[in-house]
Amino acid sequence: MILHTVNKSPHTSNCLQSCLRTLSDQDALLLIEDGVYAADNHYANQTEALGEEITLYVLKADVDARGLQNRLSSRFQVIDDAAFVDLCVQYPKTQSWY
Amino acid sequence: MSVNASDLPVAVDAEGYLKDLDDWTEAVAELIAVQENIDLTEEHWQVIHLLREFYREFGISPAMRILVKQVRIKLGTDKGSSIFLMKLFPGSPAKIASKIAGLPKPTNCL
Amino acid sequence: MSTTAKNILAVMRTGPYGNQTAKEALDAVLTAAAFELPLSLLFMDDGVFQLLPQQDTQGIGAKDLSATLPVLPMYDVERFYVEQSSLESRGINSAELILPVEVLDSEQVKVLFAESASILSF
Amino acid sequence: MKLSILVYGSPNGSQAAATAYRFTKAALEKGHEIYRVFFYGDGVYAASALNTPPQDEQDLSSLWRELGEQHNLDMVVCIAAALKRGVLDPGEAKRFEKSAHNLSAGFTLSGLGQMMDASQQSDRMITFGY
Repeated sequence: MILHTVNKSPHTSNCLQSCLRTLSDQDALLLIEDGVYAADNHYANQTEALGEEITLYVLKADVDARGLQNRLSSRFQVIDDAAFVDLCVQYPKTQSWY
Repeated sequence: MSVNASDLPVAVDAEGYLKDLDDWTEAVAELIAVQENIDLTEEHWQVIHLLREFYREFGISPAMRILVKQVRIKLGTDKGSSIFLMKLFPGSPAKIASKIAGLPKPTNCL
Repeated sequence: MSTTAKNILAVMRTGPYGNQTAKEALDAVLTAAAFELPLSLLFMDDGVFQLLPQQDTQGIGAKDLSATLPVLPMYDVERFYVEQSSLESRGINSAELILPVEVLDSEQVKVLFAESASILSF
Repeated sequence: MKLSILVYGSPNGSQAAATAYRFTKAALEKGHEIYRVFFYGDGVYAASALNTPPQDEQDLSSLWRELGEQHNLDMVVCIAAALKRGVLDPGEAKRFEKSAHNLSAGFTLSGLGQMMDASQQSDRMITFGY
Protein backbone atom coordinates (compact mmCIF):
# COMPACT_ATOMS: atom_id res chain seq x y z
CA MET A 1 0.00 0.00 0.00
CA ILE A 2 1.89 3.00 -1.32
CA LEU A 3 0.89 6.58 -1.97
CA HIS A 4 2.54 7.71 -5.20
CA THR A 5 2.87 11.41 -5.89
CA VAL A 6 3.67 12.80 -9.35
CA ASN A 7 4.63 16.47 -9.69
CA LYS A 8 5.65 16.81 -13.35
CA SER A 9 3.50 17.42 -16.41
CA PRO A 10 3.06 14.27 -18.51
CA HIS A 11 3.84 16.41 -21.55
CA THR A 12 7.42 17.10 -20.43
CA SER A 13 8.40 14.20 -18.20
CA ASN A 14 8.14 10.41 -18.01
CA CYS A 15 7.34 10.50 -14.27
CA LEU A 16 3.73 9.50 -14.76
CA GLN A 17 4.62 6.68 -17.16
CA SER A 18 7.16 5.23 -14.71
CA CYS A 19 4.72 5.56 -11.87
CA LEU A 20 1.95 3.79 -13.82
CA ARG A 21 4.26 0.87 -14.61
CA THR A 22 4.92 0.24 -10.94
CA LEU A 23 1.56 1.12 -9.40
CA SER A 24 -0.01 -1.81 -7.51
CA ASP A 25 -3.72 -2.45 -7.12
CA GLN A 26 -3.67 -1.43 -3.47
CA ASP A 27 -1.87 1.84 -4.18
CA ALA A 28 -3.10 5.38 -4.64
CA LEU A 29 -1.92 8.06 -7.02
CA LEU A 30 -1.95 11.74 -6.14
CA LEU A 31 -1.10 14.35 -8.75
CA ILE A 32 0.44 17.56 -7.39
CA GLU A 33 2.02 20.69 -8.86
CA ASP A 34 2.47 20.29 -12.65
CA GLY A 35 1.49 16.65 -12.27
CA VAL A 36 -2.16 17.76 -12.20
CA TYR A 37 -2.10 18.30 -15.98
CA ALA A 38 -2.38 14.52 -16.29
CA ALA A 39 -5.88 14.74 -14.78
CA ASP A 40 -7.09 16.91 -17.65
CA ASN A 41 -9.90 15.05 -19.43
CA HIS A 42 -8.12 15.62 -22.74
CA TYR A 43 -5.19 13.60 -21.51
CA ALA A 44 -6.52 11.15 -18.93
CA ASN A 45 -7.07 8.09 -21.17
CA GLN A 46 -4.27 6.17 -19.51
CA THR A 47 -5.22 6.89 -15.96
CA GLU A 48 -8.87 6.24 -16.75
CA ALA A 49 -7.87 2.79 -17.97
CA LEU A 50 -6.49 1.89 -14.53
CA GLY A 51 -8.41 -0.59 -12.38
CA GLU A 52 -11.03 0.81 -10.02
CA GLU A 53 -9.03 -0.53 -7.03
CA ILE A 54 -6.48 2.20 -7.60
CA THR A 55 -7.72 5.50 -6.25
CA LEU A 56 -6.73 8.63 -8.09
CA TYR A 57 -6.45 12.01 -6.46
CA VAL A 58 -5.54 15.48 -7.56
CA LEU A 59 -4.53 18.36 -5.28
CA LYS A 60 -7.12 21.15 -5.28
CA ALA A 61 -4.77 24.12 -4.79
CA ASP A 62 -2.76 23.08 -7.85
CA VAL A 63 -5.86 22.42 -9.96
CA ASP A 64 -7.33 25.81 -9.06
CA ALA A 65 -4.07 27.65 -9.63
CA ARG A 66 -3.85 26.24 -13.15
CA GLY A 67 -7.48 26.84 -14.11
CA LEU A 68 -8.24 23.16 -14.56
CA GLN A 69 -11.39 23.08 -12.39
CA ASN A 70 -13.72 22.36 -15.31
CA ARG A 71 -11.36 20.20 -17.33
CA LEU A 72 -10.83 17.32 -14.89
CA SER A 73 -11.48 13.67 -15.64
CA SER A 74 -14.23 12.37 -13.36
CA ARG A 75 -11.94 9.49 -12.39
CA PHE A 76 -10.01 11.85 -10.06
CA GLN A 77 -11.08 12.98 -6.61
CA VAL A 78 -10.12 16.54 -5.83
CA ILE A 79 -8.60 16.82 -2.34
CA ASP A 80 -7.28 19.64 -0.17
CA ASP A 81 -4.00 19.79 1.77
CA ALA A 82 -5.58 18.30 4.90
CA ALA A 83 -6.76 15.27 2.90
CA PHE A 84 -3.24 14.98 1.43
CA VAL A 85 -1.99 14.57 5.01
CA ASP A 86 -4.71 11.97 5.65
CA LEU A 87 -3.57 9.96 2.62
CA CYS A 88 0.00 10.09 3.85
CA VAL A 89 -1.21 8.63 7.13
CA GLN A 90 -3.49 6.06 5.50
CA TYR A 91 -0.72 4.69 3.28
CA PRO A 92 2.39 3.50 5.15
CA LYS A 93 4.84 4.63 2.45
CA THR A 94 5.11 7.28 -0.22
CA GLN A 95 7.10 7.21 -3.44
CA SER A 96 7.61 10.64 -4.98
CA TRP A 97 8.04 10.79 -8.74
CA TYR A 98 9.65 14.07 -9.71
CA MET B 1 58.74 20.06 17.84
CA SER B 2 55.54 21.93 17.31
CA VAL B 3 54.16 22.99 13.95
CA ASN B 4 51.43 25.52 13.31
CA ALA B 5 49.25 25.76 10.23
CA SER B 6 51.25 28.82 9.23
CA ASP B 7 54.45 26.73 9.29
CA LEU B 8 53.15 24.36 6.63
CA PRO B 9 54.44 24.99 3.12
CA VAL B 10 50.93 24.40 1.74
CA ALA B 11 47.44 25.86 2.41
CA VAL B 12 45.19 24.04 4.85
CA ASP B 13 41.74 24.86 6.21
CA ALA B 14 41.00 25.66 9.85
CA GLU B 15 40.88 21.95 10.67
CA GLY B 16 44.16 21.21 8.97
CA TYR B 17 42.87 19.52 5.81
CA LEU B 18 44.68 20.37 2.58
CA LYS B 19 42.90 23.00 0.52
CA ASP B 20 44.43 21.63 -2.68
CA LEU B 21 44.77 17.85 -2.63
CA ASP B 22 47.53 18.03 -5.28
CA ASP B 23 49.79 19.67 -2.67
CA TRP B 24 50.25 16.37 -0.87
CA THR B 25 53.74 14.94 -0.56
CA GLU B 26 55.22 12.60 2.02
CA ALA B 27 57.00 15.58 3.55
CA VAL B 28 53.66 17.42 3.90
CA ALA B 29 52.21 14.30 5.51
CA GLU B 30 55.02 14.32 8.08
CA LEU B 31 54.23 17.93 8.99
CA ILE B 32 50.46 17.36 9.28
CA ALA B 33 51.21 14.34 11.47
CA VAL B 34 53.39 16.44 13.78
CA GLN B 35 50.45 18.84 14.21
CA GLU B 36 48.40 15.86 15.31
CA ASN B 37 51.21 14.83 17.70
CA ILE B 38 51.87 11.68 15.70
CA ASP B 39 55.32 10.36 14.82
CA LEU B 40 54.88 8.46 11.59
CA THR B 41 56.15 4.88 11.71
CA GLU B 42 56.16 2.21 9.01
CA GLU B 43 52.75 1.06 10.24
CA HIS B 44 51.32 4.58 9.85
CA TRP B 45 52.66 4.76 6.31
CA GLN B 46 51.03 1.46 5.40
CA VAL B 47 47.64 2.87 6.40
CA ILE B 48 48.31 6.20 4.68
CA HIS B 49 49.21 4.52 1.40
CA LEU B 50 46.22 2.22 1.68
CA LEU B 51 43.97 5.26 2.14
CA ARG B 52 45.43 7.03 -0.86
CA GLU B 53 44.96 3.95 -2.96
CA PHE B 54 41.35 3.66 -1.77
CA TYR B 55 40.68 7.27 -2.67
CA ARG B 56 42.30 6.89 -6.09
CA GLU B 57 40.03 3.94 -6.82
CA PHE B 58 36.70 5.05 -5.33
CA GLY B 59 36.93 8.83 -5.01
CA ILE B 60 35.82 8.97 -1.36
CA SER B 61 37.40 8.80 2.09
CA PRO B 62 36.18 5.58 3.72
CA ALA B 63 34.06 5.47 6.85
CA MET B 64 35.80 3.96 9.91
CA ARG B 65 34.18 0.56 9.50
CA ILE B 66 35.37 0.31 5.91
CA LEU B 67 38.86 1.48 6.80
CA VAL B 68 39.11 -1.29 9.39
CA LYS B 69 37.92 -3.82 6.84
CA GLN B 70 40.36 -2.62 4.18
CA VAL B 71 43.28 -2.72 6.62
CA ARG B 72 42.27 -6.26 7.60
CA ILE B 73 42.19 -7.36 3.95
CA LYS B 74 45.36 -5.60 2.83
CA LEU B 75 47.56 -5.57 5.94
CA GLY B 76 46.39 -8.63 7.84
CA THR B 77 43.96 -9.54 10.60
CA ASP B 78 46.29 -8.45 13.42
CA LYS B 79 46.10 -4.87 12.12
CA GLY B 80 42.50 -4.90 10.94
CA SER B 81 40.94 -3.70 14.17
CA SER B 82 39.70 -0.37 15.45
CA ILE B 83 41.99 -0.78 18.49
CA PHE B 84 45.08 -0.96 16.26
CA LEU B 85 43.95 2.09 14.27
CA MET B 86 43.08 3.99 17.45
CA LYS B 87 46.61 3.40 18.67
CA LEU B 88 48.11 4.72 15.43
CA PHE B 89 45.71 7.65 14.99
CA PRO B 90 44.21 8.42 18.41
CA GLY B 91 40.79 10.08 18.61
CA SER B 92 39.05 9.64 15.30
CA PRO B 93 41.26 7.38 13.13
CA ALA B 94 39.32 7.64 9.83
CA LYS B 95 39.32 11.44 10.01
CA ILE B 96 42.88 11.94 11.22
CA ALA B 97 44.43 9.36 8.91
CA SER B 98 42.52 10.88 5.96
CA LYS B 99 43.88 14.29 6.89
CA ILE B 100 47.47 13.06 6.98
CA ALA B 101 46.96 11.08 3.76
CA GLY B 102 45.83 14.26 2.01
CA LEU B 103 42.27 13.12 1.38
CA PRO B 104 39.20 15.36 1.59
CA LYS B 105 37.28 15.47 4.82
CA PRO B 106 34.76 12.61 4.83
CA THR B 107 31.57 14.29 3.52
CA ASN B 108 29.15 11.87 5.10
CA CYS B 109 29.35 14.16 8.09
CA LEU B 110 28.33 11.45 10.51
CA MET C 1 20.15 2.40 15.10
CA SER C 2 20.63 -0.91 13.34
CA THR C 3 18.96 -3.29 15.81
CA THR C 4 15.38 -3.33 14.51
CA ALA C 5 16.12 -1.14 11.52
CA LYS C 6 13.55 -0.51 8.82
CA ASN C 7 14.82 -1.61 5.44
CA ILE C 8 15.30 1.24 3.01
CA LEU C 9 14.79 1.27 -0.74
CA ALA C 10 16.65 4.08 -2.52
CA VAL C 11 15.11 4.79 -5.93
CA MET C 12 17.68 6.30 -8.29
CA ARG C 13 16.01 7.85 -11.34
CA THR C 14 18.34 10.54 -12.68
CA GLY C 15 21.36 10.42 -14.93
CA PRO C 16 24.72 10.96 -13.24
CA TYR C 17 25.84 14.45 -14.29
CA GLY C 18 22.98 16.66 -15.54
CA ASN C 19 22.43 17.93 -12.01
CA GLN C 20 23.48 17.13 -8.43
CA THR C 21 20.70 14.64 -7.74
CA ALA C 22 22.59 11.42 -8.49
CA LYS C 23 25.66 12.61 -6.56
CA GLU C 24 23.62 13.63 -3.54
CA ALA C 25 21.54 10.45 -3.72
CA LEU C 26 24.80 8.48 -3.57
CA ASP C 27 25.96 10.53 -0.55
CA ALA C 28 22.69 9.66 1.21
CA VAL C 29 23.07 6.00 0.28
CA LEU C 30 26.66 5.94 1.60
CA THR C 31 25.45 7.45 4.86
CA ALA C 32 22.73 4.81 5.24
CA ALA C 33 25.38 2.18 4.51
CA ALA C 34 27.80 3.66 7.04
CA PHE C 35 25.02 3.34 9.64
CA GLU C 36 24.62 -0.29 8.59
CA LEU C 37 20.97 0.17 7.70
CA PRO C 38 19.50 -2.55 5.49
CA LEU C 39 19.50 -0.98 2.08
CA SER C 40 18.54 -1.82 -1.51
CA LEU C 41 19.02 0.32 -4.60
CA LEU C 42 16.62 0.44 -7.53
CA PHE C 43 17.89 2.08 -10.70
CA MET C 44 15.18 3.06 -13.14
CA ASP C 45 14.51 5.65 -15.85
CA ASP C 46 17.70 7.67 -16.51
CA GLY C 47 19.12 6.31 -13.25
CA VAL C 48 20.30 3.26 -15.22
CA PHE C 49 22.75 5.54 -17.03
CA GLN C 50 24.67 5.83 -13.74
CA LEU C 51 25.71 2.22 -14.27
CA LEU C 52 27.20 2.50 -17.75
CA PRO C 53 30.90 1.62 -18.01
CA GLN C 54 33.60 3.86 -19.51
CA GLN C 55 32.47 7.10 -17.89
CA ASP C 56 35.23 9.72 -18.18
CA THR C 57 34.25 12.96 -16.46
CA GLN C 58 37.52 14.87 -16.79
CA GLY C 59 36.16 17.01 -19.59
CA ILE C 60 33.19 18.27 -17.56
CA GLY C 61 34.98 18.82 -14.27
CA ALA C 62 32.69 16.50 -12.31
CA LYS C 63 33.57 13.65 -9.95
CA ASP C 64 33.18 10.25 -11.56
CA LEU C 65 30.21 8.62 -9.82
CA SER C 66 30.84 5.32 -11.57
CA ALA C 67 34.12 5.10 -9.62
CA THR C 68 32.33 5.48 -6.29
CA LEU C 69 29.31 3.22 -6.88
CA PRO C 70 31.42 0.02 -6.80
CA VAL C 71 32.44 0.84 -3.21
CA LEU C 72 28.95 -0.06 -2.01
CA PRO C 73 29.52 -3.83 -1.75
CA MET C 74 32.34 -3.05 0.72
CA TYR C 75 29.72 -1.28 2.81
CA ASP C 76 27.69 -4.52 2.67
CA VAL C 77 25.19 -3.04 0.22
CA GLU C 78 24.66 -5.85 -2.22
CA ARG C 79 21.12 -5.61 -3.52
CA PHE C 80 21.16 -3.64 -6.76
CA TYR C 81 18.06 -3.78 -8.92
CA VAL C 82 17.36 -2.32 -12.32
CA GLU C 83 13.99 -2.04 -13.99
CA GLN C 84 13.81 -4.05 -17.18
CA SER C 85 11.82 -1.61 -19.30
CA SER C 86 14.18 1.25 -18.39
CA LEU C 87 17.06 -0.86 -19.73
CA GLU C 88 15.18 -1.95 -22.83
CA SER C 89 14.02 1.50 -23.85
CA ARG C 90 17.64 2.68 -23.57
CA GLY C 91 19.16 -0.30 -25.37
CA ILE C 92 21.28 -1.33 -22.39
CA ASN C 93 22.33 -4.89 -21.62
CA SER C 94 22.48 -5.60 -17.88
CA ALA C 95 25.68 -7.63 -18.31
CA GLU C 96 27.65 -4.54 -19.33
CA LEU C 97 26.83 -2.55 -16.18
CA ILE C 98 29.40 -1.62 -13.52
CA LEU C 99 27.53 -3.33 -10.67
CA PRO C 100 26.16 -6.86 -10.43
CA VAL C 101 22.46 -6.10 -10.83
CA GLU C 102 19.27 -8.07 -10.74
CA VAL C 103 16.85 -7.15 -13.52
CA LEU C 104 13.24 -6.82 -12.39
CA ASP C 105 10.12 -6.60 -14.52
CA SER C 106 7.36 -4.21 -13.51
CA GLU C 107 5.57 -6.81 -11.39
CA GLN C 108 8.76 -7.54 -9.47
CA VAL C 109 9.35 -3.82 -8.95
CA LYS C 110 5.89 -3.60 -7.38
CA VAL C 111 6.87 -6.37 -4.98
CA LEU C 112 10.15 -4.59 -4.17
CA PHE C 113 8.26 -1.40 -3.34
CA ALA C 114 5.77 -3.33 -1.24
CA GLU C 115 8.48 -5.10 0.76
CA SER C 116 10.43 -1.95 1.63
CA ALA C 117 9.69 -0.29 4.94
CA SER C 118 10.93 3.12 3.90
CA ILE C 119 11.52 4.69 0.48
CA LEU C 120 14.08 7.34 -0.41
CA SER C 121 12.96 8.89 -3.70
CA PHE C 122 15.64 10.47 -5.85
CA MET D 1 1.36 10.25 14.00
CA LYS D 2 5.07 11.09 13.67
CA LEU D 3 5.85 12.52 10.22
CA SER D 4 9.09 13.59 8.59
CA ILE D 5 9.30 15.82 5.55
CA LEU D 6 12.16 15.80 3.03
CA VAL D 7 12.48 18.96 0.91
CA TYR D 8 14.71 18.79 -2.20
CA GLY D 9 13.45 21.77 -4.22
CA SER D 10 14.58 25.38 -3.79
CA PRO D 11 12.02 28.17 -3.21
CA ASN D 12 12.63 29.57 -6.69
CA GLY D 13 13.68 26.54 -8.68
CA SER D 14 10.48 24.59 -8.22
CA GLN D 15 7.16 24.51 -6.42
CA ALA D 16 8.35 21.77 -4.06
CA ALA D 17 9.37 24.09 -1.23
CA ALA D 18 5.92 25.72 -1.21
CA THR D 19 4.04 22.42 -1.36
CA ALA D 20 6.18 20.99 1.44
CA TYR D 21 5.42 24.05 3.56
CA ARG D 22 1.65 23.75 3.01
CA PHE D 23 1.78 20.02 3.76
CA THR D 24 3.70 20.58 6.99
CA LYS D 25 1.28 23.28 8.09
CA ALA D 26 -1.72 21.06 7.31
CA ALA D 27 -0.18 18.15 9.21
CA LEU D 28 0.40 20.34 12.28
CA GLU D 29 -3.17 21.65 12.08
CA LYS D 30 -4.39 18.04 12.10
CA GLY D 31 -2.45 17.47 15.31
CA HIS D 32 0.33 15.30 13.91
CA GLU D 33 3.84 15.46 15.29
CA ILE D 34 6.50 16.62 12.84
CA TYR D 35 9.56 14.61 13.81
CA ARG D 36 11.85 16.51 11.46
CA VAL D 37 11.90 18.65 8.32
CA PHE D 38 15.08 17.80 6.43
CA PHE D 39 16.32 20.12 3.68
CA TYR D 40 18.55 18.47 1.09
CA GLY D 41 19.85 19.32 -2.38
CA ASP D 42 18.58 22.69 -3.56
CA GLY D 43 16.07 22.55 -0.70
CA VAL D 44 18.76 24.10 1.50
CA TYR D 45 18.25 27.49 -0.18
CA ALA D 46 15.09 27.95 1.91
CA ALA D 47 17.39 28.30 4.93
CA SER D 48 19.20 31.38 3.64
CA ALA D 49 18.30 34.43 5.71
CA LEU D 50 19.27 36.61 2.76
CA ASN D 51 16.40 35.61 0.47
CA THR D 52 14.56 38.85 -0.21
CA PRO D 53 11.53 38.40 -2.46
CA PRO D 54 9.37 41.44 -3.33
CA GLN D 55 6.66 42.31 -0.76
CA ASP D 56 3.88 40.87 -2.90
CA GLU D 57 5.52 37.47 -3.35
CA GLN D 58 5.60 34.61 -0.89
CA ASP D 59 8.66 34.60 1.38
CA LEU D 60 9.15 30.90 2.12
CA SER D 61 12.25 31.39 4.26
CA SER D 62 10.29 33.59 6.65
CA LEU D 63 7.25 31.32 6.56
CA TRP D 64 9.35 28.29 7.52
CA ARG D 65 11.11 30.26 10.25
CA GLU D 66 7.79 31.38 11.73
CA LEU D 67 6.25 27.92 11.51
CA GLY D 68 9.38 26.49 13.09
CA GLU D 69 9.25 28.95 15.97
CA GLN D 70 5.52 28.45 16.54
CA HIS D 71 5.76 24.67 16.70
CA ASN D 72 9.34 24.24 17.82
CA LEU D 73 10.11 22.26 14.65
CA ASP D 74 13.38 20.41 14.13
CA MET D 75 14.35 21.95 10.79
CA VAL D 76 17.63 20.37 9.74
CA VAL D 77 19.65 21.48 6.73
CA CYS D 78 22.15 18.99 5.30
CA ILE D 79 25.53 20.51 6.07
CA ALA D 80 27.33 19.14 3.00
CA ALA D 81 24.56 20.30 0.62
CA ALA D 82 24.40 23.68 2.38
CA LEU D 83 28.14 24.40 2.40
CA LYS D 84 28.52 23.81 -1.31
CA ARG D 85 25.58 26.14 -1.99
CA GLY D 86 26.80 28.91 0.27
CA VAL D 87 24.43 28.48 3.21
CA LEU D 88 26.61 28.74 6.33
CA ASP D 89 26.15 29.23 10.04
CA PRO D 90 28.65 31.26 12.11
CA GLY D 91 30.63 28.15 13.09
CA GLU D 92 31.10 26.93 9.52
CA ALA D 93 31.89 30.45 8.28
CA LYS D 94 34.70 30.62 10.82
CA ARG D 95 35.91 27.10 10.07
CA PHE D 96 36.15 27.74 6.34
CA GLU D 97 37.38 31.30 6.73
CA LYS D 98 34.39 32.87 4.97
CA SER D 99 33.55 36.51 5.54
CA ALA D 100 29.83 36.04 6.22
CA HIS D 101 27.16 33.60 7.34
CA ASN D 102 23.50 33.45 6.41
CA LEU D 103 21.73 30.49 8.02
CA SER D 104 18.28 31.69 9.01
CA ALA D 105 17.11 31.43 12.62
CA GLY D 106 15.21 28.24 13.32
CA PHE D 107 17.32 26.05 11.01
CA THR D 108 20.19 23.79 12.09
CA LEU D 109 23.07 22.50 9.96
CA SER D 110 23.67 18.81 10.50
CA GLY D 111 24.68 15.63 8.73
CA LEU D 112 22.87 13.18 6.49
CA GLY D 113 22.68 10.91 9.50
CA GLN D 114 19.69 13.05 10.52
CA MET D 115 17.93 11.97 7.33
CA MET D 116 18.58 8.31 8.09
CA ASP D 117 17.46 8.82 11.68
CA ALA D 118 14.22 10.35 10.37
CA SER D 119 13.68 7.34 8.11
CA GLN D 120 13.97 5.07 11.14
CA GLN D 121 12.15 7.08 13.79
CA SER D 122 9.17 8.48 11.87
CA ASP D 123 5.93 6.66 11.17
CA ARG D 124 5.77 8.34 7.78
CA MET D 125 8.26 10.10 5.57
CA ILE D 126 7.38 12.09 2.47
CA THR D 127 9.68 13.59 -0.15
CA PHE D 128 9.03 16.82 -2.01
CA GLY D 129 11.31 16.59 -5.06
CA TYR D 130 12.40 19.53 -7.15
